[in-house]
Amino acid sequence: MKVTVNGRPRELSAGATVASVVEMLDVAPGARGVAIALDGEVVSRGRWAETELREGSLVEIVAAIGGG
Amino acid sequence: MKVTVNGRPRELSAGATVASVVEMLDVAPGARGVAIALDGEVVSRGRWAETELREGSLVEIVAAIGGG
Amino acid sequence: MKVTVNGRPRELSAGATVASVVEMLDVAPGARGVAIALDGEVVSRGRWAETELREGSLVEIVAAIGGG
Amino acid sequence: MKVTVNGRPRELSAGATVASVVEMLDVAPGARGVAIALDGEVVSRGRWAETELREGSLVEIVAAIGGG
Amino acid sequence: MSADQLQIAGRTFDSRLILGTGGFANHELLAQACRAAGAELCTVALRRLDPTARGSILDVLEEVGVQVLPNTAGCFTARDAVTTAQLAREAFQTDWIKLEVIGDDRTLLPDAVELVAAAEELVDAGFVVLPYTTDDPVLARRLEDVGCAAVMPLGSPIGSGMGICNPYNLSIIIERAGVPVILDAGVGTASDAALAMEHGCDAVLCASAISRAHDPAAMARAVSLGVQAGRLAHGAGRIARRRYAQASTPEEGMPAFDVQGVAR
Amino acid sequence: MSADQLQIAGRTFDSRLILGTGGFANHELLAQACRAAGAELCTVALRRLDPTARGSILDVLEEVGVQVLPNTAGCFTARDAVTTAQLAREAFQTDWIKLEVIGDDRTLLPDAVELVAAAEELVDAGFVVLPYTTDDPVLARRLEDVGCAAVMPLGSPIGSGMGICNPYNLSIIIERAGVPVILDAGVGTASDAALAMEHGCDAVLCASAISRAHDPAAMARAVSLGVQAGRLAHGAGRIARRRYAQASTPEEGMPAFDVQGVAR
Amino acid sequence: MSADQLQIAGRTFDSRLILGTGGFANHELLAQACRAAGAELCTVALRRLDPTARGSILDVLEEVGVQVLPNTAGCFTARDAVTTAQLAREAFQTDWIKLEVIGDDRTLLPDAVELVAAAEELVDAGFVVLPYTTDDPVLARRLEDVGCAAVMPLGSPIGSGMGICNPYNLSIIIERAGVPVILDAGVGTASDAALAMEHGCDAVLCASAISRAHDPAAMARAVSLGVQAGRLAHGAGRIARRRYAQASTPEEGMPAFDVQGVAR
Amino acid sequence: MSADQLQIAGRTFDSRLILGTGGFANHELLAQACRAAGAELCTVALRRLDPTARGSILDVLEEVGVQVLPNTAGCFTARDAVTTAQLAREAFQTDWIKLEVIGDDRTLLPDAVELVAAAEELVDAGFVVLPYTTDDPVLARRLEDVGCAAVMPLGSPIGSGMGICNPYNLSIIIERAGVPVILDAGVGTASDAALAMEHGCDAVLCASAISRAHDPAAMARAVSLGVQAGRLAHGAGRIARRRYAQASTPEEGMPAFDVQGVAR
Repeated sequence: MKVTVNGRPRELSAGATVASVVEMLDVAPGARGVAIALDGEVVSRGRWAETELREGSLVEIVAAIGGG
Repeated sequence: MKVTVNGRPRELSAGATVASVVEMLDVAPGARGVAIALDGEVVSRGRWAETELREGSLVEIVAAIGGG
Repeated sequence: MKVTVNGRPRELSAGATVASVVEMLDVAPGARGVAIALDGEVVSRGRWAETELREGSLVEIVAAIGGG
Repeated sequence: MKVTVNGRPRELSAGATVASVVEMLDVAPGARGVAIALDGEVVSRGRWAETELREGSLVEIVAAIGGG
Repeated sequence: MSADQLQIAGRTFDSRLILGTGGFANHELLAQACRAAGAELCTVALRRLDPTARGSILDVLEEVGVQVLPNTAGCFTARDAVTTAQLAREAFQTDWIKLEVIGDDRTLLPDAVELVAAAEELVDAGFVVLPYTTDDPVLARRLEDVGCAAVMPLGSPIGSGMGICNPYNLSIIIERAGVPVILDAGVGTASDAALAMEHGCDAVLCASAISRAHDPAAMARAVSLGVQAGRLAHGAGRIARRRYAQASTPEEGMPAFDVQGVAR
Repeated sequence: MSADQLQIAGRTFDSRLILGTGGFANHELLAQACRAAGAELCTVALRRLDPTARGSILDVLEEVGVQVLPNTAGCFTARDAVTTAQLAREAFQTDWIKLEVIGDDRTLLPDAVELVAAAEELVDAGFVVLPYTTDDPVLARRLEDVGCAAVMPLGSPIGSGMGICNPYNLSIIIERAGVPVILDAGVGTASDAALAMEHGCDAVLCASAISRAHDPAAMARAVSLGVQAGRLAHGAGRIARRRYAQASTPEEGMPAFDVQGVAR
Repeated sequence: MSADQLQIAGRTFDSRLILGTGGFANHELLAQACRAAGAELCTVALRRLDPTARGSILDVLEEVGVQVLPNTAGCFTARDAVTTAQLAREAFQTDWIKLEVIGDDRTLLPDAVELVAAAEELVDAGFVVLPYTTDDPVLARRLEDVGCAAVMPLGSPIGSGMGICNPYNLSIIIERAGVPVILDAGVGTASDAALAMEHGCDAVLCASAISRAHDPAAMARAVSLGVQAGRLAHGAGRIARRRYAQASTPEEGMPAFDVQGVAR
Repeated sequence: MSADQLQIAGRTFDSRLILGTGGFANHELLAQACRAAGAELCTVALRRLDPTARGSILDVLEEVGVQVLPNTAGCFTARDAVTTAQLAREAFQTDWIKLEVIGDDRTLLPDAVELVAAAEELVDAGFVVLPYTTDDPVLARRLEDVGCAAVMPLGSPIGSGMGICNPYNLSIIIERAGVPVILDAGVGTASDAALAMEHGCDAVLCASAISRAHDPAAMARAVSLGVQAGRLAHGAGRIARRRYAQASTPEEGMPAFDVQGVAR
């Protein structure tokens, strides 16, 4: 199915989860300062594995940077 | 009936209108820069005579002063 | 003799006066806003004709300009 | 003879010296931060004993204070 | 200067000084100040009718020949400001309203949130809204976006006479405004008004500085001249500021009076 | 305003703006600026005669009807300033001299020591001395004490357009001066001139701000209006500055639209 | 100074300088600046994960031993700011959020309306909200009223280095605040920070002035000393300003060296 | 900071804060302030000996371990200043003199003419002259030219606490000075001292701001920190001032939460 991850279109197999995306991006499982929003709602780390994406899902994976 | 005119309690006979209040206050009919709100709604001059007050009505009669 | 007029060396015949210098510079006799210093001392217009220069004299002829 | 010490008239015996004045004021001989002017001229400590006052002498004895 | 008119919502004015009518000791001083200022537009307020009051300020202003700009002074909520604006429309037969919604009775500073809400509602109700606002450029932009006919940022609090506390913010507002910018509040004397116009304001509103001056008519004239001076200067293209001097008198051609061996 | 004339050394002037004639692109612009400013007194300088020059500035000023105030611009020593003043007396048939003795060609700031020496000598020689000075109150007092007819403190360096860098010093000079105080140098635009007059200056001298503006005539008019505005404001008794607001609209008599149990 | 600790929402800090971590050329310079500033609290932001990035800023901050204050930099709406705050809570396991909702990408000034809405929503969601706000006292009061743990007014726009453009507004905010006031944005150098603390701010947040200085560690130390200096001065009771001088050296007891008839 | 020492006439100092000893309620408070300030050099004055006085200030200063810089406070003429300097040399066994020649007892401002005369005479007599001067760059240059070891321009009048009234003049003095520039007079609080150092002053002299503060020791420490902060900031290379904002948080990488057709 087609989803958008950090602004870029991605093709994922049906049943893909938030965790699949994390994996796809090579994010270390224990990476610090990382958080994810799926279609505008935060998905806590504990629910990455169980949360499935759907056609057209918008995934934002953010990390800490220097700022303000 | 009991109404409040410019903050002061007044006793009016049933059927009293906005015009009655104007009269009561000795406002010249053609007085300039005068406007009236009844229970928070403006009553245009043309409707003073026909607009009746009710028990507990709140009448505000305002006039122009120097300001701002 | 050698004199300096407004910073430039000039050769004048003996007996030359302040007036000769004025003439040499083509200054109209009645020119307005003009004054002359000879060796640091002002020479009033009335004395231009009688005031003689000497070897090495320093003549400054100034005129009005826009300023300050 | 009559002299003025720090603004006040004083009567001293003839032959009085700067040192006599210092003594008169009870200034400890080794007092720190003290200096003396006689008639507007500084008299260094070494010359206090030999420097004589004269009729009308003006003596200023100054000392250190907190300032500026 | 008639070539250089102030335009607000399709109306034009020769004078760029709007006079506030509050604080005058009596109607005569107000009339004198209006004339001295050459004012064409004056603000007025609404308060509970005082049956004992003799003569309306409207008669004075009519006699002087100035037009009226009602305000909503004293309102703390959008709701009260809207009702007051509707009363003003009825009382003065004008859609123009100087919108004031304050947040605080010690500073009389505008309440941004209530102000925007009131402005939006009044614009929708067909009013020509001139909002008294802070010097916040983002707020000024929001007010323009909701349809206000002008923005009236403060220089400093009403009646404080502190002039323009933050010229930077004022200039940012002016740079980006698509509607007239009228300095409102804070003017203490003529130079404050001149400065505001030099920054590029389209007009200045002045009340206390004139009405509470020792000589209101003289100060009215002074502020009016200040506004004209600032407007002209704004258009005349001022010289740049420079840290060092630039001679106004040419340096070349200086005479040299001294000469070796010349006795003086 | 003819009741409120500037008096210096027994001469009176209706205009409190003295125009410096340096920096104008041509004589026509100078003439326009003189008229726009309503100037009565203009400074001029002396430089080595240029035989190729066509037409004297004096003809222009005469035609416009302004009087001439010669200066000693460019002099670094008391000696040169005194000689230049004597030349000016001869050239312009006036005892009045705007005395300038500068210490430095980058700041063009006055040299206090040479200035006092020159002022003393010129006063003794019968000149009416108007010294260009710093904003140092002690120096201004000294110049008055040696007999100067006015003092001309700077607001900021000549041609810098930085306005009045130290209003505190200027106000101290004004408080204690027994002769007219004329702000000289630093004015960049009309509000600077208004501010100087509000501080209590008796007049303002302005050159570069006008002559080097994009539109000299417009700026001349602007500065002239600024001077008048500031003078009037100074006499009108401005309101005091206050940290908090003071309502210009009365607070009593506010209507109350809300009532328990009234549906809206 | 441990007796004089900063308290926010029940947490205490010995340092009153909060360091912004944006703008540093690299992590090493950031670490040096943290140490030089003696910072205990640093802001961080969230952006799309960059898979190529090596090493997290969190490791640097942990090593230095500072705590993290996430911000919502870059958000233009209450909605985005709230979502970003929720992401921050997840990413950094903290309820603290420096709330930024800007109205404009050239001035980066806060949008009052969106800011209040976001603050209200986040407070309800259990966040400890520290809002970046304008210097508008009424807005600051509103933010406190909706439950913010501190207010963070700007001195001037982010990164502008213009210091405190309107000290009057800042002091009004401080006088009336019931929560800590932290100057945010505008600091350009150490004296700006000292001034803010002298006005009575409880702390200062500084980013660009340090991270973009030629020598960030030196400037970090300078600003830190400035904050301490200003805090101490605020408590020490400064002398009043006076127009005239007051001698620091006693005037009595001056010797008089001159005397009639004494030759020198 | 020992690498960054102040050098005057061949002597070096670690501290860039010179403490004036006038105005302290008692010797104990003076001693505390000296320690809190970390002062190495303190000014002292001479007055007619008071036989009743108990204990010399010199004992206090010696115990604290600071060196003495005598002044000529209170002198109105070059002649008195020179005599006072000679007395000081005798009393304190030092050639160093802080030269003060004032023109006026209300402003205590220096008299330029007498000051230059006294400086010249004292330099010829072998003194190390540190003159208290106005902020006039030409006068400062003259004092350097006659051989002064430093120049000590005022920020504002002695004891006024008005800080630096004319930063422009101060910066011009600093740009062109070949000797140390020490801000003298006007400091009211720590940020004034920081600002002076940021402008490039080599040191600050502070008396009343400390001695007359409610808590002199705390203010001494505050001013000392302010001097250090300003010195460091001066060397750290501050960011430029800019009218518009510059984000400290990168703008790229902002997440986008909204998407067409996604229900929330």
